[in-house]
Amino acid sequence: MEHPEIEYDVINHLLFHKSLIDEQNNTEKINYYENMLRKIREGEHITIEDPFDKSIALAFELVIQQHLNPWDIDLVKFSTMYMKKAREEKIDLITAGRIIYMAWKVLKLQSDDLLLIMKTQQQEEEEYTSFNWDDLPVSEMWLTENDPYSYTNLLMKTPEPPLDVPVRRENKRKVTLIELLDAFNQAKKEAEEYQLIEQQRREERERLTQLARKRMKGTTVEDHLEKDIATVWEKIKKFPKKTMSLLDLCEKKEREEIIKVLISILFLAYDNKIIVYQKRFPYGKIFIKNIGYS
Amino acid sequence: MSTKEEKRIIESILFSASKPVSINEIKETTGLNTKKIKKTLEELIEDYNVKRKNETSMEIIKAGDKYTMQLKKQYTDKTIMITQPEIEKHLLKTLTLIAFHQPLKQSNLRRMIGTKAYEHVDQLASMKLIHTKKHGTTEMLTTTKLFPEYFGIDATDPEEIKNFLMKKTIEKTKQQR
Amino acid sequence: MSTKEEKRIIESILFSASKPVSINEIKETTGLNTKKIKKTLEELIEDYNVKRKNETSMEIIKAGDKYTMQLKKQYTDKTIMITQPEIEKHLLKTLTLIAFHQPLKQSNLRRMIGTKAYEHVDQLASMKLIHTKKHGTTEMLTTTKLFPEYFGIDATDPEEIKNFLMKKTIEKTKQQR
Repeated sequence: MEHPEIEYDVINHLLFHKSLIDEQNNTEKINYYENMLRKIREGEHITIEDPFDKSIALAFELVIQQHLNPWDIDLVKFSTMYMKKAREEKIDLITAGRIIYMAWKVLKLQSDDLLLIMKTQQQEEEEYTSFNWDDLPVSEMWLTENDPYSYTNLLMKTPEPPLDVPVRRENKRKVTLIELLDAFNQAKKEAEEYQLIEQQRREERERLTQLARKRMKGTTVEDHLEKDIATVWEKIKKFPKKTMSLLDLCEKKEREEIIKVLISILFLAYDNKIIVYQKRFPYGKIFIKNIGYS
Repeated sequence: MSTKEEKRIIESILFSASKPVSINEIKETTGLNTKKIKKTLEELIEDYNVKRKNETSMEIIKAGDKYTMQLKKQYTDKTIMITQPEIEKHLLKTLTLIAFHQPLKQSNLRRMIGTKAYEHVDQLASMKLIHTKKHGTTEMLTTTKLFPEYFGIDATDPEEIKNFLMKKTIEKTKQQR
Repeated sequence: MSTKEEKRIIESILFSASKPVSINEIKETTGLNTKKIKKTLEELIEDYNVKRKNETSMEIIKAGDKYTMQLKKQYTDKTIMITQPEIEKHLLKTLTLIAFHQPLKQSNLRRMIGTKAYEHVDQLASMKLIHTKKHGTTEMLTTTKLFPEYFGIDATDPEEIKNFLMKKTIEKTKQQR
């Protein structure tokens, strides 16, 4: 409550779950818990009557009060604290146990291996040996199907990715004559097709630019644009490399500046001074190649 | 043609292909029928991975729908100086996330790993390991057929891939302890 | 006698290097001493080429000062179509256009195939298959001496190469009918 950053984390955590779940039903539940979290912030958790919900509220409260990172909860520590708090708040222990079970399902992979570690650690803490993991109900509850989250969490914490790149032989042979001729045939065909498409594109570009220039004629926009284009062209010419990215040409990395530079480079590309290309549409970086660079 | 000779021919194909090969590719090259090829591949797998297990550093495995000869895991680190560089660890993790959650929205991947998601998606798509498909304002990400082939995973459908990754991750976690 | 593990490590290097490796390279990767490496290589040669002669399609041979694992001659023809060619298909297409139209301005190549022309020219030049020479604001592209050598074309001057490509293509088209 007093720690806004952690609260934000908890909300984020819930939103993350929401984004992974497509079923209407589960989203509704998460919305409900989100709402509950807001109520806890406003000190309203006392009004929750359903023991199950109250138990959940308690879990949230604990995370917030103890400054736990919801992305990285030490489950043994958490369950110890939680069971203690549940006793204090007089929440029925079966419900509380279900919550812990659920949390365990959510946060860790359901592997015998991990369960074993939990058990051993649990036994070391004598105080809570009475709490038996095997007695927990294996009923279907919200988020129990949410192993994707626990997997993501585990993977992010594992330094080594699970995929190994195998070593295979890098065998290469020379190109056969038939392949060479095939390639020649195809290249001729493709080049002809490409030229046809380019021609159509050029005509369409020409038409659009004429139209745009006509519209801007005599306006202040035109003056600015000419000036901007000149400035950007100077920058490209002075750039120490033949190829640069759009951002290399922007002084400030602000939206307005980027748009200004982008429009200028589009005109320069139209004038055949540079080539503009993007590695992947629509989020890939935009690159500029100075044709006359030597 | 004797069975021994067929075995040698299929072995030589696996050795020289540099990438996993399909039964159809073997068929086209050798003219043998599918049944015979399958039988011979099984025998080769048995030879390399069981009978001669301790007398070779190579293994023959099923990768996706294809077959390949590759180094056994325990020898890959030892030859690393001689062979090509690996894919960056972070990129492998991102790929794992996509493979595990597939179909995964790019916007969700962004929530998981931040803005580097875009760059990673670009790289993985250009390596042909993932597909991207427009989905409203975001992209839907899935792994390609190349994915299991590339990593030598004997699984083709998303559910099997998921299980494989789950198992592998747990193994790796164990190793670190 | 070298240990089993040493043998497997050196075998794995020969397998994955895909090209002849020197004793020094093996030394750098494994940390084993020269004598041990030589001994192990001899044993591996004995294993592959004598003891297990009929049970493998591979052989280990000494090539100059280096060692390599390769297919036995009788199996190489059978695997030719499955092995990857050194030059990628799309790069090969660009190369044939240059060979046919040479001397070809880079700006014209760009008109034929789009912006990928620049990347391809860079790659082909680094493979020493084409020359680039400044010509005003663009580059002039020609094939190198390596080009006919690489493809086993009995022609050296551009006109001959052009004719060769033309003639062969026509022949092939006829065959397909």
